[in-house]
Parts: sequence; structure tokens; C-alpha cells
Amino acid sequence: MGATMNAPSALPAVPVKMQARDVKVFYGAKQALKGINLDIQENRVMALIGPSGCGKSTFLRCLNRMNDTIENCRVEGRLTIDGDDIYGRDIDPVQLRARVGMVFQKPNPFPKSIYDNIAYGPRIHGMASHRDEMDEVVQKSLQRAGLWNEVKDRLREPGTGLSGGQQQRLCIARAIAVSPDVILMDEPCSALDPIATAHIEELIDELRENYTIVIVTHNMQQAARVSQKTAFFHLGDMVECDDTEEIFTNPRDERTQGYITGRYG
Amino acid sequence: MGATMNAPSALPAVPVKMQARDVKVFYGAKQALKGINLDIQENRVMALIGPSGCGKSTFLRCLNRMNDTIENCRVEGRLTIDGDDIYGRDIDPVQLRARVGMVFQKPNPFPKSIYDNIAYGPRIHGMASHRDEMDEVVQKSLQRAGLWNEVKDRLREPGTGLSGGQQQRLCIARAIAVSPDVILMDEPCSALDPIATAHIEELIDELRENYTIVIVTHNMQQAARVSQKTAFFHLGDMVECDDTEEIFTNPRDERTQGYITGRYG
Amino acid sequence: MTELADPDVRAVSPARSRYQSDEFVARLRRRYAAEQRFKYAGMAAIGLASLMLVVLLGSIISQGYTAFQQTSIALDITFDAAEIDPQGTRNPEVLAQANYAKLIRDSLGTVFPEATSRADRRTLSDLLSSGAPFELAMMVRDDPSLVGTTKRVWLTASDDVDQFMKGFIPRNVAETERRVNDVQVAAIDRLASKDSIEKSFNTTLFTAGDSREPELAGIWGAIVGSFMTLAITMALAVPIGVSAAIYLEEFAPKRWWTDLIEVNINNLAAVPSIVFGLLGLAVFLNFFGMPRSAPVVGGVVLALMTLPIIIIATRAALKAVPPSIREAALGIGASPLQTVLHHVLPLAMPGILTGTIIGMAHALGETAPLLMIGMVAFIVDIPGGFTDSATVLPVQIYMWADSPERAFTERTSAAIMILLGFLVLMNGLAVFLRKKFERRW
Amino acid sequence: MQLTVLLVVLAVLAVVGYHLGRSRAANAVGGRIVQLHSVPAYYGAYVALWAGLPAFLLFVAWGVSEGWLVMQMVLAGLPDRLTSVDAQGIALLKADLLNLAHGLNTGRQPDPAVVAGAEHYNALRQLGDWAVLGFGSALAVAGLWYARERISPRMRARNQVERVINIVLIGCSLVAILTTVGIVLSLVFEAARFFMAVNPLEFLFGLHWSPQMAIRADQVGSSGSFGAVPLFAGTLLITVIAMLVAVPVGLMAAIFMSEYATPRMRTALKPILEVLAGIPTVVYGFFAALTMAPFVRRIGDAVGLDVSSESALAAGVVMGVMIIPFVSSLSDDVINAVPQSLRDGSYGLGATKSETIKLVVMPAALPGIVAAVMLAVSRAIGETMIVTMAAGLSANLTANPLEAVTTVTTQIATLLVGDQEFDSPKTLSAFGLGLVLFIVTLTLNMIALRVVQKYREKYD
Amino acid sequence: QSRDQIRAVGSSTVFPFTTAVAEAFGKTGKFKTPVVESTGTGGGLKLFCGGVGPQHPDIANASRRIKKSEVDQCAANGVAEITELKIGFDGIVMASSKAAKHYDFTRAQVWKALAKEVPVNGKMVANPYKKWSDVDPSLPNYDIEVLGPPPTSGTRDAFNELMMEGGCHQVKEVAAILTDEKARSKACLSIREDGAYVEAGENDNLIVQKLGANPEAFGVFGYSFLDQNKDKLQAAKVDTVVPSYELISSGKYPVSRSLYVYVKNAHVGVIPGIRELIGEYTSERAMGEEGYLADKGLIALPKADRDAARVSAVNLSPLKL
Ligand SMILES: Nc1ncnc2c1ncn2[C@@H]1O[C@H](COP(=O)(O)OP(=O)(O)OP(=O)(O)O)[C@@H](O)[C@H]1O
Ligand SMILES: Nc1ncnc2c1ncn2[C@@H]1O[C@H](COP(=O)(O)OP(=O)(O)OP(=O)(O)O)[C@@H](O)[C@H]1O
Ligand SMILES: [Mg+2]
Ligand SMILES: [Mg+2]
Ligand SMILES: O=P([O-])([O-])[O-]
Repeated sequence: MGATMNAPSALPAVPVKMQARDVKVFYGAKQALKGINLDIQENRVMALIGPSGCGKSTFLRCLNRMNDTIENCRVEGRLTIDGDDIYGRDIDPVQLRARVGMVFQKPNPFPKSIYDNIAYGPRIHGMASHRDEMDEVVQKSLQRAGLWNEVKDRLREPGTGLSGGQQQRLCIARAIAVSPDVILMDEPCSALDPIATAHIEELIDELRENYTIVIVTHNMQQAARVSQKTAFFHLGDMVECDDTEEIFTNPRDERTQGYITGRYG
Repeated sequence: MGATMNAPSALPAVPVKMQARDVKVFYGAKQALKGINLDIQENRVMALIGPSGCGKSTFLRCLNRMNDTIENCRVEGRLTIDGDDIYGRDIDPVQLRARVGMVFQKPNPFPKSIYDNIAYGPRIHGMASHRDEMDEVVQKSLQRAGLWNEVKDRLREPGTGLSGGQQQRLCIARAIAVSPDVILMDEPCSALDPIATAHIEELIDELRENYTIVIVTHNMQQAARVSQKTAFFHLGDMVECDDTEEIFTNPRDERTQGYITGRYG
Repeated sequence: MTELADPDVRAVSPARSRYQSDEFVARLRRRYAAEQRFKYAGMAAIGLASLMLVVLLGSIISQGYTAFQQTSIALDITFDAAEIDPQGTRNPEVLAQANYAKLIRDSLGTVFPEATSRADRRTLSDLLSSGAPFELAMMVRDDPSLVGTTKRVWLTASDDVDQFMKGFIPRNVAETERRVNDVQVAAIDRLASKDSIEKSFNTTLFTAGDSREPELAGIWGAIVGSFMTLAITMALAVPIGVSAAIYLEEFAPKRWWTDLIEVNINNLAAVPSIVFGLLGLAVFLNFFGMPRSAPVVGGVVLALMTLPIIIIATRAALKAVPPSIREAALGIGASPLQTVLHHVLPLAMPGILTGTIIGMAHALGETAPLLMIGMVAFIVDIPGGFTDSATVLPVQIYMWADSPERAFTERTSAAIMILLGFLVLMNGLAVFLRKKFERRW
Repeated sequence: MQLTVLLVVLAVLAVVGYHLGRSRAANAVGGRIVQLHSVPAYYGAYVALWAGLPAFLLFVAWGVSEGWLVMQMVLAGLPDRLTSVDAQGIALLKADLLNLAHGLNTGRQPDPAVVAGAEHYNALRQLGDWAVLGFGSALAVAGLWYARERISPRMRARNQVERVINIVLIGCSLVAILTTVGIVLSLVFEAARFFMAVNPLEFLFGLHWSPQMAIRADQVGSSGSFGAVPLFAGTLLITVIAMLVAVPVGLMAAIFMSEYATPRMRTALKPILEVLAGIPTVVYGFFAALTMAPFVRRIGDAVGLDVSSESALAAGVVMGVMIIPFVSSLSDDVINAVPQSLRDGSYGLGATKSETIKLVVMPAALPGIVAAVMLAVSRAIGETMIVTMAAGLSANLTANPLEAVTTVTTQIATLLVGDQEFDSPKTLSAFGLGLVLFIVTLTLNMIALRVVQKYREKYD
Repeated sequence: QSRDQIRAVGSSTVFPFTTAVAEAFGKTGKFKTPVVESTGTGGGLKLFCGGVGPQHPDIANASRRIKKSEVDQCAANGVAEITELKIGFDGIVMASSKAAKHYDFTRAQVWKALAKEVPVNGKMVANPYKKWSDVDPSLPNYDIEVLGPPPTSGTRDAFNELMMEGGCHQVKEVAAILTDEKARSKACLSIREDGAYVEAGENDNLIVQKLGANPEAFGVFGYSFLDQNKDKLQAAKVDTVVPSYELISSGKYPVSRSLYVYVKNAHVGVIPGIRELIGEYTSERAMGEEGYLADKGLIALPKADRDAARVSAVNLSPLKL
């Protein structure tokens, strides 16, 4: 089927929040990214699409230096946020990660209560000094992630006891609780049902006003619905990046065309 | 958007492979399923849809007694396969699980090599006596799951080093390697890109000739594309089960209607 | 569609620069300071533990290394045929019965002709170990043609001479305050001037069984005993412990009686080891009539003692294996047992090995329970089987540590070094295995 | 010899049986294994068990009873004049027979009838061994054949095999229970005698421990008071000190090894620390008594504290060092087993490494860490030598770590290895102490289990 | 099972001597070297009296004489005939590090320093003395700290009886205050428990080494440890007698006790070598004044006693208490 987009097209020029220049990533000897150049605009949603294993997650993890935790992972090239080199001396990975939040592909709630899962980030960043404030942050975050009604009576139960979709929403709530500048989402809706997905998509749309969002998705419709820019990755290359409408209606590269049309054209 | 279905509608009467009668499941005191009645027809694909936490996974896990492994889980009612009581004395849960394979929501490869991940099932079931045979089984399974080309040069590397989508396809390959009668899939494509998804959907279509398939999905389009029967679950109830076309075009229950139309109508 | 009409959204999302605000940076600095402190605490912990180890090992080695040398004295021994074998039969029985001590006395008499009094002669023969005549007997037994010849032979010196040579008995104190009297000191000096007294590698320590004479004492018997005992312990404790842990963690229904077993196992870990000795005495010796001092009984008792350690460690390791792995295996038709054997156990192996090592290390170093079953004993003969009387390394160490003879002090430390050598060997094997099994997922 | 052969035969037959069973099961359904009740490996195991197990049980039974059986037969064959003596005489006669049968020279002229008996004994044993070899092999072959014949697609091989395996596994778990029963039995009778001599209330609540009781009738006893409170208090004090050393150091070491150190460093550090657990306690005892205690005392003198030359502190600290590996190695394993995804989740929120460890990794690893700490506590309670050598044996009731105290286990060991007397309360008090310690730790463990069960959280 | 190896159990004090004999006996090559266990006197006698047969030991070492109750227990278990061999003396010495000043004691001083209660102004009061000089101004100005065996040790028994009781009798006030025999005896034998007397376990080497670390302390242990550490330790004279080999042997040194070996007659001839072993034990080259046991620290009996032991060993004359 064609891309049924409900996102606005042809945006005016906006400041660039993050920038990648010739970013190469290696896992040991294996090269996963082959020189990515990409501008991520402020207050926009950027979707990363591409076949499995093409390096979307890898790129995403470069943006907040989560790759640092992988033993044999090496990053080359230049990545900036607000003009500061992400891998430079001036930027501290912890601070960076607070500014650039992340939701992972597999839901990974902490083995703590639902409440503590959410409160974890605000607590370490000293965002709520009182019990009440914290309660409010938790409630707000859960509400925005559309989980509040389901869990409000069991905030003290472990987060690991939730269903797969609930777990993922919990992780989203956890990420937005620290109100980062940029939110990276690695297939955040892959475990969600349509209602929850719609909820998250709405949330993304809403967050865009204040935040910059990068989302990896396999769902073309989703990419079309939520993003203003879309980048297509293929075998470690960034093949094409353009306005979402442009990509879905008028891809320039034939690989992009092949992918987004697939059998769905 | 409306359900764009490409599946045949109005099937002739076919033998019933598995049957659920008044199946109730409890987690401790909490009731997760409230009396499910469902017929799963042979050589058909049955899709289970419904909002997150409604009990789809729970029901799926009843079908191959994976619920046995959950400490405080209790199953009531009658479930049969080929007329044999699944929870009866004659059926060995181990053998049952070989007959009723399963692909889980979160990819869970063994921390072994890719080859050994696939070969494990055939090996314990004594399905391949020679090295060559085993190689063939592995290759076939990986090919059918659409992973062969990506991993054929790294069969000896650990399965956990694959990307999320690759891992899920590995799990699918692992499940079909033991050629079960019924395959249960719990959101098998949630981590996959469209091409891989298409590949798996094709595979499902292909497998249907010999196997019976039950698939949990949040993707309406997918349900519409691959299944012949669709059951809608809601809050532990099976609200409605019918031919897929029927469900998507003409749902009888308003909850079904509300769900499948959502904002997609 | 759920409505999220929240006009107050911005309230929870403060100014976007908050992560660059001075407040945050200051806080971050504090957090990093905490991070550094935490890391240093970790390093300090490692450092402290290593330091303790170094201190302990240092003191052991500095006290014990001298034991690897032993003083011997060279004497020209005349293997007088008339004395050894008057009939000339060369019958081994006769050869063994001869008075070799007299040969030594005679030889000493020629070296120190001035020593004529009985007391002096006695004093001089005390330079040599009481085992020296047996050394001569062995020589003659091995080579009867020696009879009738004169030969310079190296004989083991007595422990006092040995300690004197090593400087543990001071020379410059009053004669009454040292166990080597002036006559002996003069004799040692004379021998030294003729290169007839020297230190060489102490093979006895590694080849002999126990002895009351430090210079004749060795730990081979204890090593063999330890090996046999530990073999039994390992053969019982590891399979039983791992099986029990598997049962409790993977198969047992959670009932009151599994709780009981669990509590019970934790409790056994706190039972003083000597009580296991009492158990061994009451059950294995008195009830089953098994032999005293036997490695088989010691092994069983130590196995019971280490069992809880292995079970607890194994259970912790099994618990750490994620359930998704079990589901994956069960989902393709592996039986619960196959699931455990093929997937869970290999993943839990590092933890199991750790438990085994710690348990075995404990068993290897344990003395108290063996006291009750008769393994704290003076045993000279090297055990030849699991039911022979035997002792083990820590017991040997314990007994030597309690011996009055000064020369046992260094031997105690040497024995500890050897025990630790075995421990390191065992650990090495475990490290190898652990590395093989370890992976993060 | 014959028995070794039998074991080898059994092993071989079991292996053969396994393969026969597997292939027969597969053949029975023409290779369509889905039609089997169980997977083929279970049919193999079923046959192997039938082949090996009955014969092995026979082997064990014979091994256990052989000596006794044969001896009874030999005694029955001896003339009355030899056997119609009291039990002691029979014991001596048996010793004589055995010595002769083993060809020992006892240094006295043996009775010809006894010599004949000894020969009879040897002959019977030979015969018995051969019989067991033959019969055992036959039994194994029969079992193999029987099981093979019984294989059919509907046979519930898995259930049968698993029942056997389950029984074996339960048996292994029961070893722990049996051990406890054995310990209780070996303590309870003597303990009962002790409590008949000493009022249990006085024992449990008495504040004074001084078993300086006369051990000889002709010796006039001095004080004999058996108030166990100082011992338990001392145990508590020393255990707490040891834990204060071992838990922080061990846990921090574990964290450093699993989170900060490079993998190579970790593989080196871990076994190095484990050496600490293997150093014989005598060594620690000497170290505590001769290095640590004077050191503590010097420090104390320097700051003007009155430190006993045998202080609980010295013993406790050294004991803590000894059990560091219990905490560090086991915790390191469980920390290492915490999935990386949890760490990623925390880092992704802008947590530092130490925050991640403290707030996410530790809670996830808590059940295992608790197990490790409990093990360490147990080890501390059970340790005797260090306390004996460094903290002395005087039972002071004090919470001051600079004074000398003693522990329950130290007292038990001292009482049991020292001069004893059959029915002196002094000796018997060791059993009383053992029993009460057993009950106390059991109670503590019960409480601990409840607590742990309440707070145990699952994660994946 | 059968047994071809002699088994001995018992006192840790006698252990070094029996093992030395066992080793020498084993070296003759006719019999296996006996197994000697160190279980403590009481524990050894308990095993010894357990019964007759190969599972029970043949010989018991004792650092005190066997008690009537133990003989009865033996008899009840069928161990009717026991041969008693007195093998020598063990002197119990009080010594300190060479680094300290040398002092000598009377038993009365030792008692006053260590007793639980001492007479002060005509009353028995809890021991008030903190320093030796409090006991007697001629003694050093050191804190009273004596490292000695615990109440479970045979050495402690002997120390109690010979040093403490002996010292107590020298203090006349005690008899004056406590007229009741039993109370007096109790007062005489009670050792203070306030830390001045340190129960230091059974390991005498440890005491010796602790003295090195703590020069103001005195240690109580067996003569053989003094003999081996002459360069480090100085022994106090007790009642003006030096604990030397000769003076202990002659019985002049007041704090010495006899050591015994008990043989199970029923086993002689059944377990090979017992007769030969005790022959070796009582031989002059072993227990004689210049025998190898003397070298190990055993103090030889007077000639007559040695001869008597030799006769007992040959005749196996059963013990009668
Ligand atoms: N830790 C790792 N070690 C080695 N190779 C890795 C690792 N993580 C990813 N890879 C490889 O790097 C490539 C890119 O992986 P990445 O996870 O970025 O893919 P992706 O685009 O996110 O795929 P998916 O959509 O399936 O999640 C893949 O070939 C993958 O196998
Ligand atoms: N092990 C468990 N213990 C207790 N409650 C559970 C357990 N597993 C699931 N539940 C609860 O049972 C209900 C049904 O869960 P289930 O996993 O079947 O939902 P689902 O339909 O598969 O949801 P999703 O689409 O999010 O995976 C949920 O409310 C869930 O919280
Ligand atoms: Mg990915
Ligand atoms: Mg689900
Ligand atoms: O071990 P002893 O009985 O001599 O103290």
C-alpha cells in the first residue's frame, strides 16, 4: 500500500540540533556504519528506516554514546550536538545522555517497582526535591506514555510483571520523565498494540514542540505519520535523507524506492 | 485507514486442529482469561488481536503448555489438539511443544553460535543423523526465515551478536527447524523491517499448506494480510472470532469495531 | 483514542537548557566525584584484599623458603665387613640388622680424634640425624658391594645443626641457651673448613611421610592423603550438590518442604565444621563401622561440609540465568531436563565453578572435623588406598605448627606454601573452565 | 577385581542400551518421531536405566553386606568351643579370622580351626564376587532386553525416566536433610544428658560461662557455670566485625572486578582473591595472634585506649579477610549475570556508572548477593581456629571489640579436643552448645528466608 | 576389617613421645609404623575404652592417671585388662621473653596473682592485683598477664593442682578464713577470669611466639618448648628451683607431672607388634636418661621406676585401681 501520511510536508529551514559527519562505526573488525552524514533538526522528528541489520540502532546509539558500553565498538568521524563535539573532551557522556534520552528496542524495565522505574531518572538528576513533586513527575510521565490508567493502582508492584506492551510504555515514560532535549527511540512501538501506538505517536507529535526526536521504525506508516524527516539506511550507508513526504512519494535512490515500495507499493 | 486485506474470505469448512473450551487462566488470584472458546482450524492462520494486556500471549502459551513454567499460573477448562486433551495424561508436554512450536515476543536466541541455535531442536529430536543432513536443515530453516544471506558466512558466531530483527528471524528459523504441526507466533514481526516482515508473511503463507499457525499481532494490516481467521481479545475475553475479512469489514461487536477502526478507520 | 489534553505539559519539561545549567553542571561534578570515590573504593577493596594476601604470603614465604634446603655432612665411612656382615653371606636381613650407627661413630672418631669422652662422642654423633644410620643401611641394601670399602658419603645432619647452619640458632649466646653446644659448634666449623658440611635441596620434604625428626619429615604422605580425601569430596559434593541445587531451583514445587530444605541447607553452612566431625564419628565410624583415619571417611565428612556451599552457590548461579533462555528451549520441545543440561547449566557454570572452588578450598584447608575421625594423627606410611590411614596437608601443618622443634617452624610454612600451590593449581583449572563458560547476554 | 569388571560391564551395557532404545523408538514409528509419546532420547535413557540400575543396586547391596554375610557364614561353620563365648570374645575371634585371612602375622600360634575358618572366609568371598559378577551381568542383559521389548510409540518413556531422575535429584537434596538428622542425632543424646545436669534456663540465659569444672573425682572442682549468653554475644560480636570487613571489601571488590576491571584483569583478580579462602586457618590464626593483635594493641595504646592483647577486633578483622572471597567471588558471578540491557537502560537516562551499579545492578543481583553474604556469615560463625588463637577463650560478656571474647564454635572445639570425660557437664556442654547453636542459626535462617522471599524480585 | 597397624590415641602432651617411639619401632622394618592420634587424654581414653576389636585403639596416651570411672567404663565395654606404663615426667614452666627482666616466683605469689579471690585484710575478695608489684613489691612492675592453657587441657589441670593449690597452701590466711575444706579447695583452684590469665589454647608454640610479641607477659607450657627455645625464653624459678632437666627428673621442681601409656591387653597377639612396641618404649635407649625421648623433651623417670615400667611391659600386669 502507499504511504498514507498525515504529517506536514515541506518545512521551513530550522536550526540543526545534531549533526553527523562521516561517522564510521566498527564492531571489532566489522564495519557497521560506513560514513554517515546527517543533520537532525531541532523540534523535528527524524525517522530512521531501513532493512534489518543496516545500522539504524548502531547510529542511534552513537548519538548518545551508548556505544561506549559495547566492548569492541569504535566510532570514527564527527558528531555534534548544538555544535559541540559529542565525542569531544568537553562533552561528558553522562550529561549527554541526560540531554539525549533513549528508549530501547527490547523493553528493559528495572527490577524495581513501577514507581521507582519512573522516579529513577529524576532522582539521579535531582529533579524533584519533594515526595509530592516526584509523585507528580511520575504521574505525568505515566499519563503521557498512556500507562497511567493501567498501573495507577499498582505503582508499587515490580515493573517486570507488566505485559510486553506495558513494559515498553513504562520505558518510554521513564525516558520522558527526565525531560531530555533529544529523545532517541529504537522501535518504541514494536511491542505495542494500535491503541497504545497511536497514543505514543500522539505523544511524539506533542513532544516535538519542545524536543528533538529520532525514531527508528520498521513501520513505514508510522514513519510517515510521525516524522518530518526520514533517513533511509542500507547496509551501513545512509542512502537518502529528506522530508518525509519527499522520501515516501518521490525517493531519489532506487534502493529507497525498492524498500519503501516493497510489496507494499 | 481501512483494513487492506489480501487474504481469501469465506473458507470452506476445514477440520479443527486445536480447540479451546471455556479456558480460564489465573495468575495467582488474578484472572487473565475469563473462559475462552475458540476453534483453530487446520492449515489455516489464526490471528489473535487485541489491546495490550488483554491475554493474547497468555492464551497462546496455553496452547503448548508453556504456562506450566510459570509458578503461580493455573489453567482451567479444556484444550485439545487433534481431539487429544492437551492437559491430559496421554500428552507429554515436551512432545506437545515439539508439535506446537513457539516464537516469542522478545527474541531469545541461545547464547550459542547461530548454527547451534538452529541445530539444537533437530539434534534433541534426533532429526538429523549426519553432519550433512544437519547442515541442510540449518540452511533450509535460515533460508525460509530469510536470514540465510545475512549470516551464511558467520554461522559460528554467537546468535546474540545479531541485530534485533536478525535475532527474531533466528528464533523463527529455530522454531521451524523442528517442523512442528502448529506454530505459535507471539508478535513475530514486531522487531522486523518491512522486507523481513514480508518475507516472514510469505513464509507463513507457505507454511500454512502443511502447518497450522496462530499468530499474535498488533498490526492490523498484518492480521488482515496473513490470516484467514481472526480472534479479538479484550480484557481476558474472546469477544469475537470470525473469518478475517468478516472481522475487518463487518465486526459484530462494538468493542471489536472500536479497536480495529481506532484512528485507522 | 485516549485523549491527552494536558495544558500543563511544559510544567514537567523545564527549560531545555537545564542539562547545561550551572546547577546541573555543579551537580554533575558532585556525581562524578561520587563516581570517582566509588571506583576508588572498589580499587581500595581490591588493593586491601591483595595487600592482605601479599602480607600473608610474604610472611609464609619468608619463613618457609629455608625449608627447601637441608644441611648434610660428608663423612668417610668405612663399611667394615666384620661389623656389617661378619659371616659374609650378604643376606639382606643381616645387612639390615647391622649397627650402622657404630660406623658413623667410628668415622666421626677419626675426624675428631680429640673427642674421647663418652659425652663428647655422644655430642658429636648428635650432629647427624638419627636417620643417618638408616641412610647407610639403604645404601648397603641397594649396593651390597659397598661392604668392605671406604667411601665419602653425604649424610643428613640433625635438625639442630641444620637450624644452626641456617642461622636460626644464634652462635653468640651463652652455650646453655642454645641447642648446639660449643663442642658441636667447633665441630661444625671444622667440617665447614673442609667443605664437608653444606646445604642442598631438601628432597626429603617432598618424598617422605611424616616424622618426629624435622630433618626426616616430609609431606608426601599428607599430599597423597589430601589428594585421596579431596577426590572423594569432589566426587561426592559436586554431583550431589549440583543435582540438589538443580532440583531445588528448577524442578521442586514451591512447597513448605522445599522451603524446609532450603532453610536447612543454609543452616548447614553455619554448622561449625567440628560438628561434621562428630557426625562422621557417630554415623560413619560407629554406625557403619568404617575405618578410622581413612581418606574415604574424611572425604565423605568434608563433602557433607562443602555441600551447602556448593548448593547455595549453584542455586544463585542458576537463578541468574534469564527465564527467556528456558522458554526458548522448552518452546522447541526440549524437556525440562534437557533445558537444564543443555542451556541453563552451561550458563550457570561459572557460578558453579566458583562455588566448587570455594568449597574445595575450604575442604582443602580444614582440620577440625578430621580430628573427630582420627585423621589428626601421626602417620609415617604413605597411604596406598582410600581406606588406609592417612592424614592431609592442613592437618600436617597443624601438627607441625604445634611441635616444639624449632626446625618444624620453617617446615610448617613450607607445607603451607605447597598447600597453596595446590590451591593455585586448582584455581587455575577453574579459571580456565570459567573462562570457557562465561558470557554476558 | 570382579566388582570392577562388573562396573565396566554395566557402563558398557548402559551405553549400548541407550543407543538401542533410541533407534528402536525411532524405528517403531518409521522415523516420524512426532508420533512418539516422548522424544527418542528418553527411550534410550529408559533402556539404559533398565540395563544399568538394577544391577548397580545389586552391586551396591553386595558391596555393603558382603563382609558381614560371609563372616556370619564362616562363624556358623566354626566349632562351638570357639563361638560359644561372649560378645567380646566374638569380636576378638573375628579380628583373628580377618587377620589370618589377610595373611597377617599376629605373633602367636593360631588355632587350626581358626586357620581353616580364615581359608573358608577367603574362599567364600571369592565365590561371592564371581557370583555377583555373573548374576549382575545377567541382570543387566535381562533388563536391557526387557526394556527394549517394552518400547512402543505410546509408552511414556519420559515420565518413567524423569521419575527416576527426579528420585535421584530428590535423593541428592535429601542428603542435606539426612545430614541435619545425623547432626541432630549425634548431638541430641549427649545434649540431653547435659541439660539434665545443667538447668537449660541457666544455660540459655546465664551471663557467666566458666566451665572450670573438676574433671576428676579426686580433684576439687572450681567454678562451673554454664551461662551461654557471653558465647553467643561473642559470636555475634566477632561475626559482625568480620562482616564489616568482608562485606564492604568483598562487595566493592566484586563490583570493581565485574564493572570496572578489564576482562583480563578480572580473570586474574578473581582467583587471586580466592586464594584467601584456601589459606589454612592455622595461618590466619598465627597472623591474627602475632601480627594483627599486637598491631591493634599498639594503635590502641597510641590513642590511649586500653586494648587487650587478645582482642575481638583482631580476630574479627582477620576472619573478615579470610571470607572476602566468599562475598567477592560469588557476588561477582551474579553481578556479571545481570543483563546488559538493564545497564543500558540506566545509562540511557544519564546515570553514571556508579549510580547504575548502586541503583540498578545491585538490586537486580540482590538475591545472589544475599546468598553470598549468608554463606559468609555462616563461615564466620563456623570458624574456630582464628578465634582460638587470637581472641582467646575467655568468655567476657562485652560489646567492646577491644576486649577478648570467645565464640560458641571455639568453645565446642576446645571442649571436644581437650581433656574430656564421659559424663562431666564440661564435656557434654559442647553438645549442648552445638545443639543450641544449630537451633539458633536455624531460626535465623528461617527468618532470613521469609525476608528474602518477600523482597525477591524477578527480572529478565 | 582386619588391622595390621597398631593404633594409639590420647594426650597431646604424650603425643610427641609416642610418635617418636612409633617411628623408631617402624624403622626396624618388622611391623608397620603405628598410627598415633592426638585426641586429648579424655578423648583418647574414651575411644580406648570403647571396646575390644580392630575398630578400637590398642594404646592410650595420658597426661594424667586414668580415673576410676574410666576404668569402670572400660570394664563395662569388655576392656577388662589394661597395662599401665608410666613413661616419664613433664615439667610445667613459667617463662617470659628474654627481652624482659628476669624474675622468680614462689608458688604463693603466682597463686595470689592468678587466683580468683585472694585474702585481703582477713576476707576473701575478688583479686585486686593489677601488677605483679601489687602482689609483692619485689616483683616487676608489669601488668599481670599470664598466657596459659584452657580448662580443657591436661596441662591446666596439672598447673591448677601443683602450682595453684600448692601456692594456696603456702598462703596461711586462706586456711584461716576458709575453714570448710571444700570451700577452701575451691578458692585455691579458681583462676581469675578478668583477663589477667589468658586462656591461649592448646598450641604452645603460639604462647611462645606471643611472649616474643608481648615481653611483659608470662607463659605457662611444657618443658620441651622451653628446651627448644632456650635462646628466646627465660624460665622463672619456682620456689627457688630452676626448671632444668635434672631438677625436674629428681622431683625437686615442684610443678611437674607424670605421663602414662595404657595398653589394651586383649589386643596383644591379635594386633601384631604391640608387645614389641611397648618393649621399645620402655627400653633404655628410648626412655632412658640419654634416650631419644629425653631429646624430645621427656624427662626421664628415676632408674627404679624405669625398671618397673619395663617389667610391666613384659608381664602385661593388669592395672588395679
Ligand atoms: N555488539 C555487536 N557486535 C558485533 N556486531 C554487531 C553488534 N551489534 C550489532 N552488530 C552488527 O552490526 C550491524 C548493524 O546492527 P544494528 O543493530 O545497528 O542493526 P539495525 O539496523 O538496528 O537492525 P534491526 O532493525 O534488526 O534492529 C548488524 O550486522 C549487526 O549484526
Ligand atoms: N507472570 C505473570 N504474573 C502475573 N500477571 C501476569 C503474568 N503474565 C501476564 N500477566 C498479566 O496478565 C494479563 C495478560 O497478559 P498477556 O501477557 O497475556 O497480555 P498480552 O495480550 O500478550 O499483551 P501484550 O500485547 O502487551 O503482549 C496482563 O494484565 C498481565 O499484566
Ligand atoms: Mg536495531
Ligand atoms: Mg503479549
Ligand atoms: O592433651 P592433654 O590431655 O595432654 O592436655
